[in-house]
Amino acid sequence: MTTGFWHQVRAVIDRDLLRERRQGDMLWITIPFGAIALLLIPLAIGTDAVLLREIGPGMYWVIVMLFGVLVAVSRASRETLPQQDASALLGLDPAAGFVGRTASSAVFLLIFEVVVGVVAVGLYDISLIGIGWLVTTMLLVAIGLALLGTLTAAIVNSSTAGAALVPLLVAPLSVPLLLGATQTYDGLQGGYSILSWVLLMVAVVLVVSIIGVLTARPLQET
Amino acid sequence: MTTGFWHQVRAVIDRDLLRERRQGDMLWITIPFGAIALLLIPLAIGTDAVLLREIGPGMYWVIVMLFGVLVAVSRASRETLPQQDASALLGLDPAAGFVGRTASSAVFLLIFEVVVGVVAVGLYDISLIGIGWLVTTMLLVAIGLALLGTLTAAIVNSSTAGAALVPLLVAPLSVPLLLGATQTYDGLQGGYSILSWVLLMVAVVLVVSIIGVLTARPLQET
Amino acid sequence: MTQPDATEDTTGVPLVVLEGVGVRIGSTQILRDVTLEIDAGEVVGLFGANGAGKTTVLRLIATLIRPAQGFGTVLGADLSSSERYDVRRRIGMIGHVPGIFPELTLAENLRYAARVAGVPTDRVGGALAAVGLGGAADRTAGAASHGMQRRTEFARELMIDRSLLLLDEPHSALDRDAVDLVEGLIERKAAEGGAVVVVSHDRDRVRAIAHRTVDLIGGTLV
Amino acid sequence: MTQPDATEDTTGVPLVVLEGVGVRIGSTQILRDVTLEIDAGEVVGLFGANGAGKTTVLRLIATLIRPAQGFGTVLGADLSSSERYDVRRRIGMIGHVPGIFPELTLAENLRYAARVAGVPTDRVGGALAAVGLGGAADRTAGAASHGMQRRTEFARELMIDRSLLLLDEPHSALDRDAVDLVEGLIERKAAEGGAVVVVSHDRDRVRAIAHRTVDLIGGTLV
Amino acid sequence: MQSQVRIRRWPWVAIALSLAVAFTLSMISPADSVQGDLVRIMYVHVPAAWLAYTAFFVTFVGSVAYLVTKNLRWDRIAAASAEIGVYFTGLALSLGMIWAKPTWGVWWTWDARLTFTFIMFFVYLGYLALRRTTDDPIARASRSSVLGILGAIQIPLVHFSVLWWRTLHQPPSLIRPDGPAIQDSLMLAALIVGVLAFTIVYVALMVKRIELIHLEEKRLAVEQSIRRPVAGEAVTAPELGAS
Ligand code: HEM
Ligand SMILES: Nc1ncnc2c1ncn2[C@@H]1O[C@H](COP(=O)(O)OP(=O)(O)OP(=O)(O)O)[C@@H](O)[C@H]1O
Ligand SMILES: Nc1ncnc2c1ncn2[C@@H]1O[C@H](COP(=O)(O)OP(=O)(O)OP(=O)(O)O)[C@@H](O)[C@H]1O
Ligand SMILES: [Mg+2]
Ligand SMILES: [Mg+2]
Repeated sequence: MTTGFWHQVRAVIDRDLLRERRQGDMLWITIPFGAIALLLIPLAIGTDAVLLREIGPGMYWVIVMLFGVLVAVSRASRETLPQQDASALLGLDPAAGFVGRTASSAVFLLIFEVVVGVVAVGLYDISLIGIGWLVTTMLLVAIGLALLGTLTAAIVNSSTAGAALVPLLVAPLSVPLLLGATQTYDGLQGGYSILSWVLLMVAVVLVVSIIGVLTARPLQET
Repeated sequence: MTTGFWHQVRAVIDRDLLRERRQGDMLWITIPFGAIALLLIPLAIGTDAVLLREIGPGMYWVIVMLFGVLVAVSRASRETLPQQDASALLGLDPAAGFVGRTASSAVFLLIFEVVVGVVAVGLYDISLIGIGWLVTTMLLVAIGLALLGTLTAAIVNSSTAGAALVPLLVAPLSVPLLLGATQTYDGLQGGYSILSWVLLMVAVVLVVSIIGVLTARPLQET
Repeated sequence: MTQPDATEDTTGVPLVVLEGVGVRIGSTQILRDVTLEIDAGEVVGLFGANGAGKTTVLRLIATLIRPAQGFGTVLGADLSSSERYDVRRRIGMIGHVPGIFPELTLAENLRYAARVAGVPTDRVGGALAAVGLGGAADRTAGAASHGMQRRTEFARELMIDRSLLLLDEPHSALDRDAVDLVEGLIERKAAEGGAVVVVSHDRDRVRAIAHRTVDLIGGTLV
Repeated sequence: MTQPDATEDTTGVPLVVLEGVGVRIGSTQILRDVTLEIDAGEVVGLFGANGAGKTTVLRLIATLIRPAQGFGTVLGADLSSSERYDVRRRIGMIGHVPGIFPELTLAENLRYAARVAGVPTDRVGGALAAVGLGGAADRTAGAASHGMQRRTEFARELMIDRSLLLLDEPHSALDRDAVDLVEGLIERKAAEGGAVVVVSHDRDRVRAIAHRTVDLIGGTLV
Repeated sequence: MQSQVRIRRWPWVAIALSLAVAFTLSMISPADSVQGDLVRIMYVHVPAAWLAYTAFFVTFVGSVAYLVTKNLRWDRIAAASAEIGVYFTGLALSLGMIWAKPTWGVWWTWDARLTFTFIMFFVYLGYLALRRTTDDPIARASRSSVLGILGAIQIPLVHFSVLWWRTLHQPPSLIRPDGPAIQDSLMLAALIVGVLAFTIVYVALMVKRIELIHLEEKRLAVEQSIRRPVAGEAVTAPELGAS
């Protein structure tokens, strides 16, 4: 079972990445849009370089958050009922499906974070102190948002849980991620301890992973 | 022909509103996300009341812009090929389809603006001087973004590679809208003339409407 | 209503004329050198292997695809010019996949069709009753069975008077009772001076109702 | 490979047992008091009017829907417990709408299926050749004709050894040559000690291959 | 068939000659009192920007004309002009950035004109990208014409952005030598000659580019006339017993 599990996860990841590469709207709509969002902010709130440097990192994370979850939701809910049936009858473990979809979303979110991050650094003159921790943060946020998005999509798709649950789920779980990310950055700049923030993000990721894996079957019930 | 035209437009609007009401992801995913985004910004960039009041309106418009266009694009492209074929063979005038889709998107964007606007006023202590003009701005932005989204979806329709163009098409034309909206707000606060900004927005709306209606047929060429 | 009478100018003139027409999608040639003439009152059976291009021929006649080579007219309109938009309302097509909106009820789907086609909406009830769906009118199309969705499409064709009817495997998905419906519709259309093209793999059944059959082999009619 | 042999524990025991099973979707009762037993080696024809619930019966047997009333086992697994997840891989279903991914090529679709099902991926080429799609392996499923998509689903079933095969109108969409595919597959499955349920409106054709037929009337088998 | 496309050589000569004249004049014109020799960038920067406008305006006209007449000739003109416009915009952008570093101290700033020029550059890159998404000449012409029309809104935005921005924010920079620096008649002459030279370059490039489009179309037609199996021939009868 265990070897089969990861085998299935890999198959799902490959499938999703391939579909995305062929379809390409994530890559080609969302990433440029994220970059353009960063470009619009100075136009909307004024081009004061000091102000921009101050709010730059925060805005970067807000944009990652916004697009991240939306992208993850739309990606994960992109299977029709016959497609879901076919996968189920291939013996796809619902948990493996959840993990695979999350992993492929996380890959996209990471690409998104990197590309938009490069734009943000260019536009807002963001400092990159503690690059190792920043990369860790990006990874944790990507995984966390991917988890949230996949879970959200599962809830929307399922008839047992109502779509009204979505906002209730997303806000409480995404806020700690975002706080963790921004506070880690500030901590690195100010030189104070960031450990508790990193742990907070790790905790969110773990909690959502567990919820996701455990609810994968019940959420499939029709 | 003219009576038939508006008859068709109304049929398309009713169809879209009904579909959206039944499907409901706009209501349960997009609006909550917009609201959460506004909530996250203070968390991300620090809760300095003066700073927030300064950037609040700009951020509001940036979020309206981002979501607005994404929503409009995704809504407008939510028809399968057999559905499109069937509508075409009902004699649906492409221009009527364009106007109808735009109108229903505009209704949604208006709802989005209002709900997220209420949140913004609550969070950022935004002043509502010149409420009449603000409402006008909201209307113009909703229509403008709906137009842009619908037209964009039509231009890139079906060509997967074309998806990459969405941000390219949307950004340049939404920038004047965004500038117009933020400047109108600033103008109302500062007490200086806003007429030229309102006219700028009206001009964008008019130009895109005309282009959209006149090019609806050629855009159907596959 | 404001629409021209379904059969006014078609007497004597062939309803469909294709002369050496080729169809390409991207860089792939799908049809080559297709020549076909269909007169008023004719029922033509179209046979061919899977992937031969039968559906493509129907979409070509429905004016939904432009010929890449050759020349063709349908209901008097040149297939390569924008005249074709004006005859679309008089062409009915039932394809492999239903062109209805799953979020709308069956009645709402038909009401939409009636409104766009400019046909009185009070025909909806009768049309649904005629295909045996009077009791399921308020079920959403997504909750209707495959055969019920197909029947809804037949109801649409009953409601709107078309000159040309293009049926892609009309017998599939329909039960024994409903099959009579199809055959009745075909006969009536032919008797009224319209024309019908029936694609099918069930040659015997089609030979029983068609005046003439053609085979699609190697992208060409023989 | 690591999967249990397709037919190991099924000799003697009925493959499908339904006892007074009812199915509800939301508040609608779709099936009521369905009782059915299918033994190894049997081919059962299932008839019924449009909307009678034939597809629902197939999805029930495929473990994709849980019974609301009554009791049932499939391949020894209780339909109401989570045992059913473990037998899914041994059940093949071909429904009205193909459960394949339009962005992936035919070969990629099969490779995904093979990987998830734990079957060697080198069977893909042979399976495609067997259904006559060897030359179209690299066409995306979205660009394949309806019949080609159906054939791809048959190729999937050839590739994975199932104990139970559920076919929803298998003859539709397939051309004359491909129809033998259906009958060949059914015969082989029955000879190997599996079982097949065939839903169809073409009673004569099914009677020729089925050992037994049942009618679904008023939500109940008679 | 092939002979129908006339390969002209005069455009290369015209380009070389006009650029040579413009270069000479820009070199002998005096240095600026404030900017010194840096001002010579202007003789390329400004004509490049203006010709970009011209080129995109021609694209606009070609697009409208195509939609009205449905004659593919107009589409070729629109496409060729957009491509050349992108070169010119790229030239103006990069020279502007090179100019900005010594004068403003930064390569880039959030001035409205800069932003809009940047956006315009991408819109027409998008136009060219859109054209690559389909082989079908009519679908391509129809879609890209719409974009060619929409894109033209950029021209007034770029041009007037300077005025608009000043009314809202502080002027982008202290040195913007529009007025006084061009008092010198030789400088003015150099600028005018520069614009003329670039216009000739534009026309010459257009001629060559349209020529090339013709050749490409010819090649495509030849390619398409080769009789290849139709799509359906890939599907064969199933071979039962295999697998
Ligand atoms: C990346 C940076 C720059 C960009 C994208 C840019 C873009 C443009 C454009 C599009 C125009 C044509 C405007 C019109 O006539 O409508 C223009 C004109 C001009 N630019 Fe620049 N420019 C840049 C930097 C500079 C710098 C650094 C200077 C000098 C310090 C400069 C000086 C001028 C002058 C003198 C004109 C002509 C006068 C006018 O029409 O405004 N530019 N530039
Ligand atoms: N977008 C596309 N790109 C490439 N080939 C395509 C595309 N769309 C269709 N084709 C090919 O065109 C051919 C004809 O397709 P069509 O759907 O018309 O076949 P058909 O005769 O209706 O087949 P069936 O009996 O299976 O319905 C097929 O071989 C198909 O693969
Ligand atoms: N989600 C749902 N909500 C309510 N009713 C539903 C839902 N899904 C299916 N039904 C109803 O259940 C019935 C059985 O549907 P099913 O698809 O099983 O019919 P079927 O016998 O396969 O018909 P067909 O011959 O048309 O394929 C139909 O009357 C359908 O309207
Ligand atoms: Mg077909
Ligand atoms: Mg069914």
